Amino acid sequence: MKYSYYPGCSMHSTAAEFESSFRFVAGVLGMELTEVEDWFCCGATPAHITDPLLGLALPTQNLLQARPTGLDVATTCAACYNRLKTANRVALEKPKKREALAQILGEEYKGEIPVRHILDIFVNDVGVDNIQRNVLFPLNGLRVASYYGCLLTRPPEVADFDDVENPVTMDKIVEALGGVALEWPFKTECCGASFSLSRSDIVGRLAGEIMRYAKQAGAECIAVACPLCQSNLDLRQKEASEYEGVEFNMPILYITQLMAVAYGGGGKDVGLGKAIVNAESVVHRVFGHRGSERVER
Amino acid sequence: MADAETTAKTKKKADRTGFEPHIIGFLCNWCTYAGADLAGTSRIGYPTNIKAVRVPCSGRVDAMYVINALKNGADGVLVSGCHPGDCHYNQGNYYARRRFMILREIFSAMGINPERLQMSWCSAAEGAKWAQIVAQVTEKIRELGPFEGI
Amino acid sequence: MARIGVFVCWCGSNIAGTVDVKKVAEEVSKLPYVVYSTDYKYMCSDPGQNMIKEAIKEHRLTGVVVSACSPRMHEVTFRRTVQEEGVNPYMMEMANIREHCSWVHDDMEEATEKAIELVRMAVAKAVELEPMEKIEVPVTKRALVIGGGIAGIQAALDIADGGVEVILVEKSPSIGGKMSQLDETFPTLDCSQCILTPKMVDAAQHPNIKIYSYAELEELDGFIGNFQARIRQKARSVDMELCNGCGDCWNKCPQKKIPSEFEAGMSDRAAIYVPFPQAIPNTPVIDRENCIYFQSGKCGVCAKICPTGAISYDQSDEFITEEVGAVVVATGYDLFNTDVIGEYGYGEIPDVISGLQFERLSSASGPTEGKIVRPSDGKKPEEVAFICCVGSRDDKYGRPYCSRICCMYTAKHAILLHHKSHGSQAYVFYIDVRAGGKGYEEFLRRATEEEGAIYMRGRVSRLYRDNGKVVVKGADTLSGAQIELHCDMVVLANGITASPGAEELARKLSISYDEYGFYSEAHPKLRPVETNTAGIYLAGCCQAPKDIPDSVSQASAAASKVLALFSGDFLTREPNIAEVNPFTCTGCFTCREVCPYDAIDEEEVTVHIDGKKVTRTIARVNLGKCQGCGICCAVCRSNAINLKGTKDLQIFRQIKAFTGSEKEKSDEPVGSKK
Amino acid sequence: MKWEIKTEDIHTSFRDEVEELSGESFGACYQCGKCSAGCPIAFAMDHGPTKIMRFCQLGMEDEVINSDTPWLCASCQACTTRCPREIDIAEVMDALRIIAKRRGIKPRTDPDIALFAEIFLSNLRWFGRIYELGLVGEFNLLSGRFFKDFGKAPAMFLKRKLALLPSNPFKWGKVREIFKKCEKMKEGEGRE
Ligand SMILES: Cc1cc2nc3c(=O)[nH]c(=O)nc-3n(C[C@H](O)[C@H](O)[C@H](O)COP(=O)(O)OP(=O)(O)OC[C@H]3O[C@@H](n4cnc5c(N)ncnc54)[C@H](O)[C@@H]3O)c2cc1C
Ligand SMILES: Cc1cc2nc3c(=O)[nH]c(=O)nc-3n(C[C@H](O)[C@H](O)[C@H](O)COP(=O)(O)OP(=O)(O)OC[C@H]3O[C@@H](n4cnc5c(N)ncnc54)[C@H](O)[C@@H]3O)c2cc1C
Ligand code: SF4
Ligand code: SF4
Ligand code: SF4
Ligand code: SF4
Ligand code: SF4
Ligand code: SF4
Ligand code: SF4
Ligand code: SF4
Repeated sequence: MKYSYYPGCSMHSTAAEFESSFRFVAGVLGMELTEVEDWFCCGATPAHITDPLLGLALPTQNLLQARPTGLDVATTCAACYNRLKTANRVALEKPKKREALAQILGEEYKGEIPVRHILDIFVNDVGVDNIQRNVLFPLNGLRVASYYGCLLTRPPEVADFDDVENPVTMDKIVEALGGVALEWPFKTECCGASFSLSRSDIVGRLAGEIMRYAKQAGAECIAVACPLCQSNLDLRQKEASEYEGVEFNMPILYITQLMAVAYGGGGKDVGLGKAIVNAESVVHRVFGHRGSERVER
Repeated sequence: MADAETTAKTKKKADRTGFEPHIIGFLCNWCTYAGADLAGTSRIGYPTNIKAVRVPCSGRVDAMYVINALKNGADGVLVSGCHPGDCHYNQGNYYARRRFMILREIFSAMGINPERLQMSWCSAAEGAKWAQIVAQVTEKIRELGPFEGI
Repeated sequence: MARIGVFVCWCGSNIAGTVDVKKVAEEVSKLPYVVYSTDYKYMCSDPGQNMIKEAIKEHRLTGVVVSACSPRMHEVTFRRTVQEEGVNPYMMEMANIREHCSWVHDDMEEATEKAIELVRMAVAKAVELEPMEKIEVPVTKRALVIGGGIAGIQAALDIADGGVEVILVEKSPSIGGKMSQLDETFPTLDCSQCILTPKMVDAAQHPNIKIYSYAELEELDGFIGNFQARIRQKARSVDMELCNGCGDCWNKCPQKKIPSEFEAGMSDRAAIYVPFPQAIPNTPVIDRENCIYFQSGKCGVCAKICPTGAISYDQSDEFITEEVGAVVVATGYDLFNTDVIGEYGYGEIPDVISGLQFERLSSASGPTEGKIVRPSDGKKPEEVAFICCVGSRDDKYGRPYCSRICCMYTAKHAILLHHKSHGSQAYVFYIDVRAGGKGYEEFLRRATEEEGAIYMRGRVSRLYRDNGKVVVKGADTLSGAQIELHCDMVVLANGITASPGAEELARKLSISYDEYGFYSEAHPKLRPVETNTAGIYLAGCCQAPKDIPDSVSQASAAASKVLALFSGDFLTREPNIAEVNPFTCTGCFTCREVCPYDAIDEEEVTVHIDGKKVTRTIARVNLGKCQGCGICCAVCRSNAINLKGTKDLQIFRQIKAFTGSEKEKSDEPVGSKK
Repeated sequence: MKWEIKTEDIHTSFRDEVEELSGESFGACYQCGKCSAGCPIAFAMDHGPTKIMRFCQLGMEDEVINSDTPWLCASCQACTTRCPREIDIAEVMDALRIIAKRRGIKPRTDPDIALFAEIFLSNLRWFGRIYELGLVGEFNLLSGRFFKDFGKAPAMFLKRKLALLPSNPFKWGKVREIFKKCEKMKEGEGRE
C-alpha cells in the first residue's frame, strides 16, 4: 500500500500530533508514504472565497507535483481533502476552467490522480479486519463520539466515500479498536472552524452544541479526523462551555491518536500531551495504571 | 405578423421582376396544416410561393421526398409539424427532426446549401406564426436564388 | 385509365373574389386524365353535390377532385357524395384553394396561378388513388381491469353495470388498494372504509365481475377488441372453496412477527393472514417466505387446526387465459421511500413516521384503535410537526413533480390530530399549499382557522433526536427566520411514486410510461384516459398522482370508453393504415423500433427463391393497432412499408405536378397501370 | 431592510453577474427555505441564505452586497448538499464575496473576516505554507484585537503546537507565480 502524502500546513504545526500518530499508524498498517515534493498550502477557504481561480490553481499545482509518483494522494485534513477533490472535479467536468488553469500553471491537469482521505484508506484499503488485528491494547469500551465535521462528506458529489448525513467510517474504526461508537446527531454539523480566530462568539455556540450532544450521548471523548476540527473544538472549548453554561472538559482526539494508543504507540507518537483539554485522562480511564505507563514511555 | 403582411403586400407580382422561388411544404395534418387553415380563416396574408402537401405526421416525410422535390425543380423544401412534445403520434416529430438534421448534413456534403431545407414547428393555433414562417422561408430561399441542381 | 372530374368552388365570393375560378377550371381541364372540369357557386350545397353526382354518371368518372375549402372542413361531405354515386369514397381528393389560397392572398393573378398549381397537385394524387374499405374488427365484449384499488373497483362496477363481463385482477390478497388503509378522507372527512367497503362488496357480488385476487397479469396478446390475457393465479396455499374465513389458522399460527403491510409496519401479522378484517375475498393466504413450514418443513399448525381442511401446502401457481376486448389499467401508486433522505432519519428515529402510518394511527381499525400516540413510548404527542413535499418537488431525489395529494392529506392530518388528541399542536412545514380541488381551499382554511394548525412556509433541513424529542430544524421564509422546534412526533408527507413493477407491466401491455414510471395517456388534454395502444385505458394513480375523486372520475371515464367500444359488434376504423409488401420486406424490423403504437407484428411467409422454398420472418401491420402515422414508412430502407392514402407514389406525383414537370396533356401520361 | 421594492431596485444585470460568476441559476430556486433551515450560521446573519437567494433573483444589489451573510458563511456546504433544486448556494456565497470586493465593499458588521482571509493569503504568498504564529500575530495586530488569543498562545507554545518559524517549501517561486497569473487574469476580466 503506497501513497503519495499531502500533509497540508497544519500537520507541520498545530496538528503535529496528528502527523506523528498518523505516521506511526501508517507504519503499523504497512502503508508507505511519500510526501508530495515541494507541496504548499492548498489555499483552504480564504483562497477560494477570494478568487475562485486561485482557489483551484493552488490545489491543482499540488496535484501536478504529486503526479510523477503515479500514486493515490492521501490527505489527513478535511479542508485540504475538500479542496483537492474539488480541483479534481473541476478538472474532470469543467473544460473551460481546466483550460484557464492550464494557462496559469503551464501544464494541463485532467483530474487523473485519485485523492483519498485517510479514513477512506483505513476502512476501504486497509480494511476493518486489519485495523482490528493490529490492536494490542483494546480501548476497553471507551465511549467515543466520532465527529466528521462538515467538509469531509460534503457535498456528496465531491467527497463520496461515506453517507453524507450519517457517516460511519470512523465509527467502524472505533469499534475495531474496542471502543464504543456512539450514535449522535451532530456528526457532520459545522463547528465554525473558519471563524476560530475572527468570530469566537459564533464558534462558541456551534462548538457548544456539538459538545452538548456528544456529552448527552455519553461520550468520554470526541474523535476527529481533521486538524481544523481538532484545534477549533479544543481551543474554543472555553467559549463553548461559556455558551452552554457547563464545563465540558471534553478531550478532542485525532482518530489516529486512538489508533496509536491501541497499537501501543509511544508518548511521542501518540502526542496526547499536545491537547489543551487534557486527553491523557481518557487513556488513564481506559487502561488504568498500565495506560499511564505506556503514555509516559 | 407585421412582417408577413408587409412582405405579402410589398412583394406584389406587379412590382417584382426577380426570381420567385418554388417551395414545397410538407405539413402535418394535425398541427401545421390546421395552423395554415387558421391563417386562412383569420385572413392573415403571406406570399404565394409555398404549396402545401398534407401528410399525417412530419415523421412521415421520407428523405426521398425532399430530394425528389429538389430534383424536380423545387428551390426549397419546408417540413413543418407539431411542437416537440405535442406530436399527435407522440414522437413522430422527433424522428422528423433527427432526419432533418441528418439530411442537412448530407446536403452540405453534396454541395447543396442546407438552408434549402427548412423545418418549423407550428401548432393548430398559430395562424399568424404560419404566415410568418412562410414569409421568412420564402425570403430565405429567395436569397439563396434558384436551385440549379448538382 | 383513370377518369378524373374536377369541381372548382367559388364559395360565393370567398374564393371567386380572389381566384379566377373559371380560369382554374379551364386550365386544369388540360391536365392528363382530367375528362371533365367545371365551377360552381357552392359545391357543398345540395345542387353542388348533385352536380358532382351527375358528372360521375355522365362522364364515368373514376376519381373526383373538389377544389374548394380545407379538407378538414368538407372531406367527409364529398366522400359521402361520391359514395352515393357508387364511387369508392377514398377516390375523392380535395384541393384547398380557400384557406390556403384565396383567404391569404390578394393579388388575383398570383392567387389564380397558385390555385391552378394546387389543383394540379390534387389531380396528380387523384390519379394514383386506390379504393379503400373501412376496417372492421370483431370485438370480444369482455373487459380486463388490472388493479383492485378504488379506481379499479369503480371501473369494474361501471363496466359491469353496463352489462359487460369484467375480469378484475388484483396482485395483493385483497382488493381495496390504498384507500382501505386511510382513515377519514378530505375534503369531507368521511370515513374511508365506510364508503369503500360497500363498493368492495358490490364488486364481489356483482354477477358480471370475476375477481382474481393474489393474481397478476402474465402476458397480454392480441389487439383492440381481441386480447388474450394470461393470468397467473399465485398459490394461496388455501382452498378458496373450502375456507369459511373462521380465522383459526391465523390466530394459531406461531409465526406472528411479520410487519403488517396493511398497518404500514405499525403492527404485526401472522404467516397465514388476511390483510385486514374487511378483506375481499376473506380467504387467507400463506406468505411462503415467512412460513415455517415452507422454510423448514416443520410446523403445519394451520393445516391441523383448520376445521374445513382448506389448507393446501402443495398448491402451485395456476395460469388462466381470458379473452377480452379492452383493458383498464388501475395499478395505483406507491409511497416514496423516505429512508433515502438521510437528514430526516426515517427508520432511525422512531417518532418520525410516514403519512400512511399516521392514517393507521388515526384509524379506529388501526393498531392503536384510533388513539394518536407516539411509537417510541405510546405517549400522547403534544407538539407534532408535519413536513410536506417529502420526496416530491425535489431534484435531489429525481422527483421534480408535485405529488398532488400530500398538501391535502397533511391538512387533514392536522385536523385529525386536533380532533383526536386534544391539546396537541400541529405545525405544518410547507412550500406552497396546493388546494385546487372543489372544497379544498375551504378545507385548508378549516385546518388553519378553526383548528389552529400553525403553517410555516419553509422546508425542513434536518431532524434529530434530543432527550426524547425530535428537533426540527426548519425555516419560516415569510418572516425570514430559522426555526428550531422540539416536537414529540414528526409526520412526513411522503410523495407518490409509480407502483412497483409498473414498468414491467407496461412492457407486457406495450403502453408507454414517463421517466418516473407513470403511464402515459394518449394526449395530455384530449385523451387523458386512453393509452397509445388502442383498447387499453388508464384509471387512477397509475397515470399520475391523484386523489380519490379524480381517480374515481377517471375510472368512470375509462369505463365509458370501454362501453362505447363495445357498443357495436365490430370496430370500424379508417383504412389509412400502413401496409407491408411481403416481397420486398427484408425483415429488418426498423419499422417496429419507431412505431409508437407497437403495431408491427411478425409474420412467417414462405416464398420461392430460385425454385427453393424459403421461410422468412417479415413485418405485418396489426390492423387493430396501427394509427396511420406513417413514421415506419419513412424509415424502411427497402420501401416495403407504405401508408395507404399517403403512399410514396402519390406524394411523388404531387411533387412532380407542383414543379410543373407534368403540366400538359401532351406529356406522357403517368400512372401507366391505369 | 427595505420594505418597498420599486422598479429601480431591480437590477437583472446584477443577477446575471452573480449567475455568470457562480455558474448557478437563480430561476431554479423556489424559495423553499431549506438552505436557511440548515445553515449553522444563520442565527448570526442579517439575512438567511434563502433571502440572499431571493435578493439575487430580484437583482437587489444593494441588499446583497451590503449584507454580512456572504462573509459569515462558513462554506460548510450544508445548504448545497440539501438544496432540493441542486443549487450550489455555497458557491453563490463565494461569488458574492468576490463581487463585493470588486465593488470595494468591506463587510459591514465584521471587517475582520475579510481581513483574516487577506492575511492568510499574504502569508501563503510569502511562505508557501501557512505560518500559524505569524497568522495569529498579524491578525491580532491588524484587527486591533490585541491579546485576544495570546492567552492561548503560551499554552500552545509549551505544547509545541505553533511552529516558531515558517517552513519554506522549495518551490515558493511557483506559488508567487500562480498568484501573479491569477491576478492578471482577474484584471483581464475587469477590463472586458
Ligand atoms: C397518507 C395518504 C392519505 C390520503 N388521503 C386521501 C384523502 O383523504 N382523500 C383522497 O381523496 N385521497 C387520499 N389519498 C389518495 C388516495 O389514496 C388515492 O387517490 C387512491 O388510493 C388512488 O387509488 P388507485 O386505485 O388509483 O390506487 P391504489 O389504491 O394504489 O390501488 C391500486 C391497486 O392495484 C394493485 N396493483 C398494483 N400493481 C398491480 C399489478 N401489477 N397487477 C395487479 N394489481 C396491481 C394494488 O395492489 C392496489 O390494490 C391519500 C393517500 C395517502 C398516501
Ligand atoms: C384565461 C384562461 C386560460 C386557460 N388556459 C388553459 C390551459 O392552458 N390549459 C387548460 O387545460 N385549461 C385552460 N383553461 C381552462 C379551460 O378553459 C377549461 O378547463 C375548459 O374550457 C372547460 O371546458 P367546459 O366545456 O367545461 O366549459 P366551457 O368552455 O365554459 O363550455 C361550456 C359551454 O356551455 C355553453 N352553455 C353555458 N350555459 C348553457 C346553457 N344553459 N345551455 C346551453 N349551453 C350553455 C357555453 O356557451 C359554452 O359553450 C383556461 C381558462 C382560462 C379562463
Ligand atoms: S365546399 Fe367549401 S368552399 Fe365550397 S362553398 Fe362549401 S364551404 Fe365554401
Ligand atoms: S382455519 Fe381454515 S377455514 Fe378458517 S380461515 Fe383458516 S383456512 Fe379458512
Ligand atoms: S404452516 Fe406456516 S402458515 Fe401455517 S401455522 Fe405454520 S407458520 Fe403459520
Ligand atoms: S401536494 Fe403539496 S405536499 Fe405534495 S408535493 Fe405537491 S406541494 Fe408538496
Ligand atoms: S417493412 Fe421495411 S422496415 Fe419493416 S421489417 Fe420490412 S423491410 Fe424492415
Ligand atoms: S403507420 Fe404508424 S402506427 Fe402504423 S405501423 Fe406505421 S408507425 Fe405504426
Ligand atoms: S434550498 Fe435551494 S431552492 Fe430552497 S431556498 Fe435554498 S437555494 Fe432556494
Ligand atoms: S455553506 Fe454557508 S450558507 Fe450554506 S449552510 Fe454553510 S454557512 Fe450556511
